[in-house]
Amino acid sequence: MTVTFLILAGVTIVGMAAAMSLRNLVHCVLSLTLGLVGLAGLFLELDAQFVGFTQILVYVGAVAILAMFAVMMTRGAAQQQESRPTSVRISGVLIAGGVFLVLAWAMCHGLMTLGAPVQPEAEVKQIGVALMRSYVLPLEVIGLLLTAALIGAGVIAMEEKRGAR
Amino acid sequence: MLGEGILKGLTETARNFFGSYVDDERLTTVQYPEERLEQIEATRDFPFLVYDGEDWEKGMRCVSCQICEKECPPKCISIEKSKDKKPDATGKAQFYPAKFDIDISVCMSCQICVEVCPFDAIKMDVVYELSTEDRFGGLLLNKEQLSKSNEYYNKIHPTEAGAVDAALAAEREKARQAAAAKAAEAKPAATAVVGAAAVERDGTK
Amino acid sequence: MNGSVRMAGTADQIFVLVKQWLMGYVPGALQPLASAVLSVVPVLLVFPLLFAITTVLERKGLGRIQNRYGPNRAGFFGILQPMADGIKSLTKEDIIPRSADHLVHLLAPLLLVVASFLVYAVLPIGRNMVIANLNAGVLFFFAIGSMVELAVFMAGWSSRSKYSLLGAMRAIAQMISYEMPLVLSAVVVIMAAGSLSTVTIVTMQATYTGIWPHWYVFTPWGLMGFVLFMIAATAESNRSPFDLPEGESEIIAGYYIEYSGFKFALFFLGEYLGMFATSAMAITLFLGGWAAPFSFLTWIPSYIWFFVKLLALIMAFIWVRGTLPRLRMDQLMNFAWKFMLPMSLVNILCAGVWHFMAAGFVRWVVVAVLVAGTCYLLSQRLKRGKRVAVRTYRFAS
Amino acid sequence: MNPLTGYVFLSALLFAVGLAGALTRRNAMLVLIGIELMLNAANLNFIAFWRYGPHPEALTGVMFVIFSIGVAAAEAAVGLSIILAVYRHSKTTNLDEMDSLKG
Repeated sequence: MTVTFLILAGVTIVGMAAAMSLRNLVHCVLSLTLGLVGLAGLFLELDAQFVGFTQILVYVGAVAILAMFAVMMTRGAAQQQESRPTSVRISGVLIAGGVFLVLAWAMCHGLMTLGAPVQPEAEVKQIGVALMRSYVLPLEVIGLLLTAALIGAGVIAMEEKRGAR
Repeated sequence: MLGEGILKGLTETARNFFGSYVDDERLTTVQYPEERLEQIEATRDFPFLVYDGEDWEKGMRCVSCQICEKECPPKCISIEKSKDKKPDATGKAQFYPAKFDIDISVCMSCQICVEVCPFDAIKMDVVYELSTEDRFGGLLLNKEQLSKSNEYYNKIHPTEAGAVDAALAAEREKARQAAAAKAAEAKPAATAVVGAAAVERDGTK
Repeated sequence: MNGSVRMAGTADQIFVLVKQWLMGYVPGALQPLASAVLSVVPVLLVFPLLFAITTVLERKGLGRIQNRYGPNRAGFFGILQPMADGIKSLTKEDIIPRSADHLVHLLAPLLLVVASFLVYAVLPIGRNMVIANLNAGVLFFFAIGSMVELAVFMAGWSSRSKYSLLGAMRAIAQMISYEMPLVLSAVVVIMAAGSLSTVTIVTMQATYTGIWPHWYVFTPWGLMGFVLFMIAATAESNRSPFDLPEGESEIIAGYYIEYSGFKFALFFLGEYLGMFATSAMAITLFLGGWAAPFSFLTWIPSYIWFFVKLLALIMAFIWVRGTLPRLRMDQLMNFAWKFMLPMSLVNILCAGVWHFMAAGFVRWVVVAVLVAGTCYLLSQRLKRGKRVAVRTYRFAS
Repeated sequence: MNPLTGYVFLSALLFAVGLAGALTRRNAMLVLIGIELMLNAANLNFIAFWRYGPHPEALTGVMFVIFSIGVAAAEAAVGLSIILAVYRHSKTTNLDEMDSLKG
């Protein structure tokens, strides 16, 4: 439990909580970005350099910008007042709190018995070799998935032609 | 081939770049405070008042007719007519402007005041370094600042001023002749009147 | 002979040695902190200085290209111009629009400058002169570089001005479109070097056959990759001819129109720092980093070579800016998606072919034909349906 | 305290925050962001277990996270484009108002 961990954890939690509770959608996305950067920092703290940088590249560079674009393009709807009944809100928070309690309880009773941590080596080269040897099928599948998602997203978001229904 | 035009453009700019160092003809920029372009004769910017002779107060051509004040599109001229009359350059008693202000920060250099002036009293100047630190008063010129001699006018716009001077001289000459003729006529006319009266008198007789 | 080599070595490593000597005076507990400060502070000083030099060089160069003098008043030949500009921007009033989002408005330029400075951490400026030799250095570079888009969006959105929002949208669309060719054209080098570490990539290029260096730009795929990388870098740093996001004649200054004074200067600084960083990355990936161009020139210190190459690329940027007119939005997007992206993908394929063929003349010919042929086909496709003719103006005479 | 506990605890907290957001907000965009948060919480778990687990050399956790990030990116792209398409059709991003099956 180092100071770095505490700071990064604080940044992450504050960012994420703000992303879920702020009123202005753009502020939500910006604080989400803050939380994701904090999370990337946590990955770096855990010696997973490659994953940390990938996290920043994909989430900050692509997903946050994408969300931003979506927010700007649906601006007409953003003005509507958020007025969900209080009962729904309270029950939602209660369910989330319950899930957290269950997870925390499981943690307290489950995983205290792990061995002493050894410094793992996650050289980028090893990751590459693993991707090309033992994980080559998932890699292909994810490539296919991303291509399908790219085309699909383009088709869905494309302007519908008049009369072509 | 893709990029052909880009290469052409790049060679052109490179030629400009190196050419500007060897060939001074290419550099057309005038380094302003040290060197200046000669002004063409038709240059104009802000109006000034012309006076004849040596003393600006005495020789002022303006008779405070206030036509320019009325015609000025942005209303930058403000004139106060005098109560009394003073002799002008030709010695004739005339009204004169008690106050004559032009706010050249408002003036748009349209030259309408010059066009409408029947006395050739207001003309366009060519000075341009007029910047001032006083934001409100610095560009509000009064009668004294506006007055400039006819010689100055002849210097900045020789052709135009020559024509104006000639026209004015002709007019004054005509006025003088008319006055002289009148003066000359006045005597015979007076005798004629007297004569007529005498005739009448005679007739009634 | 030996002495001169050692002398050259000392000159080459002078900054490293100075740092070691200074570290000798630092108590043990503070060593990591002092080391970090000693590595970071020179970078924080040198590159803004380079920014100052570049602004005056750019203005003078553009002036000469257009047959003007350029700035020549402040100081000898106008070299003090950046100082005058700096003082001016520092003393100017800092205006924030009333309806702006104040916090985001303040954070945007800071994020831009911080992100621009962060990428210098992995750029090797000379032999043994890099702040952090990361395993995934190239990835770090692109990851941090992508944060610039966020700063641009924050600036554009928080100003509450239609021009800045338009500029930000244009900038983001452009940056996202060109980020893909940028990364993909860098992939060929990563494939060849087998490493994501910038230091390893440069070390691999710092060897010689005879007098000729092993730079990646001297291979068909390397040359193509370099060209693609530089085009994408121009677009990423919003420079002419890709300066739609801040096109002065259309949307005034784009996303930073509502900024003034020091914040405006920060945007300027961040933009130029980004340009230097991508240029330095191009040098690192394709032009051999700090390596000398000929084996008999290795006695010149490595950092000097780095900055010579950097200045050469900056000159190229200025030259291109002085030459090309601004692209239209559809031309920009067409070029990114219909030429740059397929070309960089084919380029990766070519690099693969190169890797698996035996070294020799045949490999050269095959890969060169592949690259040039694809380039030709794609450019024909790009030109299709377009009449290119000398434009005549009816009333020009 | 075991460092692993801290990470897992944080991950559970992030998951709960994401869940609460997805359940209480009714803007489709924010629900999507909440789901992203839960995915990220799981990623943190993977990395933490990889780092402090018995077989870090197997790289399983890292691999899982890399694929998870890929899937999340695809999900975000498709999800946001669906939101855009729905918005274009019914002029709302409010989930409660998207209650009509008729096109």
